[in-house]
Amino acid sequence: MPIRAISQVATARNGLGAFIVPCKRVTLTYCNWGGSSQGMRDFLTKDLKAIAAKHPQIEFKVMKKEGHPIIKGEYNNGKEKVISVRKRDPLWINDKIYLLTQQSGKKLIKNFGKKQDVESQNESIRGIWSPMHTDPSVRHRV
Amino acid sequence: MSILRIVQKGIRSPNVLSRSFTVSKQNWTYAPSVVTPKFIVPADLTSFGDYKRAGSQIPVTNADAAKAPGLVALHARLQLPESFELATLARSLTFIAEGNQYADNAGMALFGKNLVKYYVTEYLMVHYPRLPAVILRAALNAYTGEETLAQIAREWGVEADNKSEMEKFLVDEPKEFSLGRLSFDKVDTNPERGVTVVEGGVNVQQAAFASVVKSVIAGVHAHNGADAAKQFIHDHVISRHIDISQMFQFQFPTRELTNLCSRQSLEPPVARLLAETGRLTVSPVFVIGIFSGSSKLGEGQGNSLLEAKSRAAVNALKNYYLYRPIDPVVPSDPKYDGSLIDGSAVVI
Amino acid sequence: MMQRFASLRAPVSKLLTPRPAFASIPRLFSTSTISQQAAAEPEAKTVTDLTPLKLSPSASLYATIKVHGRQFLVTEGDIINLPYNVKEADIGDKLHLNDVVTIGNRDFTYHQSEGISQDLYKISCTVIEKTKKQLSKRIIKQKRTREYRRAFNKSPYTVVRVNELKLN
Amino acid sequence: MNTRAMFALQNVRVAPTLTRTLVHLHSGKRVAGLKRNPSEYLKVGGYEYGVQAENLQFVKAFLAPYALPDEVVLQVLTHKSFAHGNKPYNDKLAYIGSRFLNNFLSIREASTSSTNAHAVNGLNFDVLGSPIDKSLASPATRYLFAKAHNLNKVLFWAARDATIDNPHRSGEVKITNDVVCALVGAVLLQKGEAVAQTFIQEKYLTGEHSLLAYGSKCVAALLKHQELQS
Repeated sequence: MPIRAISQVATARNGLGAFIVPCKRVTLTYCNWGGSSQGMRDFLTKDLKAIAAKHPQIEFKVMKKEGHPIIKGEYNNGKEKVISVRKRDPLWINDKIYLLTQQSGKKLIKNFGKKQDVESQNESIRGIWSPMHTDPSVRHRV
Repeated sequence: MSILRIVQKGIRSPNVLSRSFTVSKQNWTYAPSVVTPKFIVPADLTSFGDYKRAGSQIPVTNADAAKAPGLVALHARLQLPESFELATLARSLTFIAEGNQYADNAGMALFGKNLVKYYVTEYLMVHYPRLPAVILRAALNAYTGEETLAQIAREWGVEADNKSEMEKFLVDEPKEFSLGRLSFDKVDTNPERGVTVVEGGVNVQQAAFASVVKSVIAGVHAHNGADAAKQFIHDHVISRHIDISQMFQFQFPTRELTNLCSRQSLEPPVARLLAETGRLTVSPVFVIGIFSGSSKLGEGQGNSLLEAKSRAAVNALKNYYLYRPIDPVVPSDPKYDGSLIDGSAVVI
Repeated sequence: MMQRFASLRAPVSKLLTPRPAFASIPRLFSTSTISQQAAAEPEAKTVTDLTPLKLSPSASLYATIKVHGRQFLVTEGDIINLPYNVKEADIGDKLHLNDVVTIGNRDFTYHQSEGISQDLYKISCTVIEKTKKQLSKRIIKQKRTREYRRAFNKSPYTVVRVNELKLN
Repeated sequence: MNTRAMFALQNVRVAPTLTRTLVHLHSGKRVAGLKRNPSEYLKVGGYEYGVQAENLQFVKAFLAPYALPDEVVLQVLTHKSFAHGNKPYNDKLAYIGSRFLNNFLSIREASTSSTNAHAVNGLNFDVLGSPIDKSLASPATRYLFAKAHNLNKVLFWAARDATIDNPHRSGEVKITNDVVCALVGAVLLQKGEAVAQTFIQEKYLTGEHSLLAYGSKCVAALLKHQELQS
């Protein structure tokens, strides 16, 4: 007759306690020959150092690779996000890198309704309404 | 994706005789079991400082570790203080294996395991002082089991070093880059894709990932002191979410409740019908309360009287076992005044 | 109700003194009572006593907070999806929420429609993600014409996690 | 109404107004349906269960300045197998005590000043997992330690098989280990961490009959055995 336990695995609540930046690596590729990489080459020579210094939690990896340039974000949940930066100027690339660093790697949601604006793992805080527990004098009668 | 076919014996129906399970795709199979460390034991067995590990492993230097971008980024991601050396972090990422070049984290992981188990047990004992021992163990396992710790390491962005030496050579990768990844012994031979070999009850990959978390905790204790380690455990382990109320499985809740009341010298529990509707319909609802003397212990609702009664008993049991004191203080806190132990029978 | 408050103020038991065996009154269903207590008259400047909220057996609190006029009912550990880009903050930044209308638990609720005094609580959250929704497409067309154009939108949103919710 | 519901209704009833005031406690041979006299069966090895001085004398002598309430000492000595778990038992005390003791020992071992080149900021993690580390945490060593301090003289537990004499097979070693850990747990929960640390240092790790002495004896025997085999 003893009580038995059902095993569980504790789930993460990033931001409660410690906060771990979800983006672990940003890879930038460029080509030394192609014109579509011109903006990327400018970005690498002028802006990258400052951005990398601003985000010490993220590893910035630069790869010479033929073809159009891309930037790729890798996340702690194992997902990747790739953005093509073909023929883009350094300012645009900067914006996209900022976007990658601020995301969590989750799939983008289509829309959330009014009920989904707060996601909770805790049990219902105010309980469930019950007709059995209302005062009998005000109870609805058929 | 390969399919692992498992035939379940004892089920006679031909439709369910063979069941197929898909197994998650993995790149490698695992080494049979974790390597056990060998020690150089000093003549005086209690001179703990003279114990050494057998083998010719060398320590990682901080200068080498600083050349590994993954390692530096991980250090920053975990918000470790400056005084936490990069070399220690590199050692935390070296799981015990045959032929390791650098010193491994076996001792650190054992140290960290003891720390994390103690602090989480203490937290649970104080915050849920009436939890039954089985549930306490299960809750501790939910926080500090290998599976959870391995998951924490993955969420930190720790990566396995699964590139072969040839691949590293071809991309001309500096040797130090490997220090930023978790190294453990994996057999490269791949007899069948998609099969996870777990022998001797040890999943080496999981053990390796879990060892990272334990070792980092040990490192925080070494470099930043006991209080910092405790804070680190609270931030990274105890801050996670478990639902203890869903961990209970009662076989005979009413009998359990009767036993509990007799242990606590309370009057025997009595079930009473509080409200009902539609008794003669297809969907009746009964609300039953369980009382000991004049105090209500629990309440449950159900479509039959029996169901409502047993739910009420489960509710009463959970109300008792999941009691939480207001503003509890843990024993490791200097403000602790020993008010934890109360007079109840089996609890403490 | 006052009687109940009084019983809740009983001193916390010390070493080896028997506690009530069943601490919390079982509630499967909502029995929440709304109590408009002190601070109803602002000019009186009475100090609001939230002792019942603090000493209530149902330990967890909730709060109704307002961000840019929008209300969210949150508990500790919850995620709030704010449907705009919080430009001033990056991920990892901590925000203090200071526009709170309601604080309560299962038994008691303290509500001030004009906002609760900031000395009474501490509610903060961490920005955990700044991202965008999926690309949405919409066709804009006028009646009885053949021309139409497509309007694309990727609206930004910010995800924050409530990491602290407590009464002072 | 179906029979199931009717059956349930019989159980759902108003509390009876009659209360039983007289209970007959039966002594002697067991008779089904009769309540046994507790003083007859709440007994192990001649010691009757309770907070009598003779039950607690050995543990109290060992505790000396770190006095614990009598009820707690009795709880430390009671295993969950005793009286079908209806008396306060030491399961959870032993659990937290064992965690604390293991943690304390590993910190103590690692922070001894070291000659090891692999030490991290002075902490020699390489001692963990070694024979002495394992020996200090093993029930066999703690059993020898408890025996030297008479901690296992009075234990309230029900043996699986009373005919087995060997303590390793009868379960006595494991039960004694629980008592050794539960003592630490009780001191920890009653007096806090700082006192528990000095308690272990003073009572467990110093002196001729300390845990360290028995631990190293066990390791020496083990090493000798391994030498002979090789």
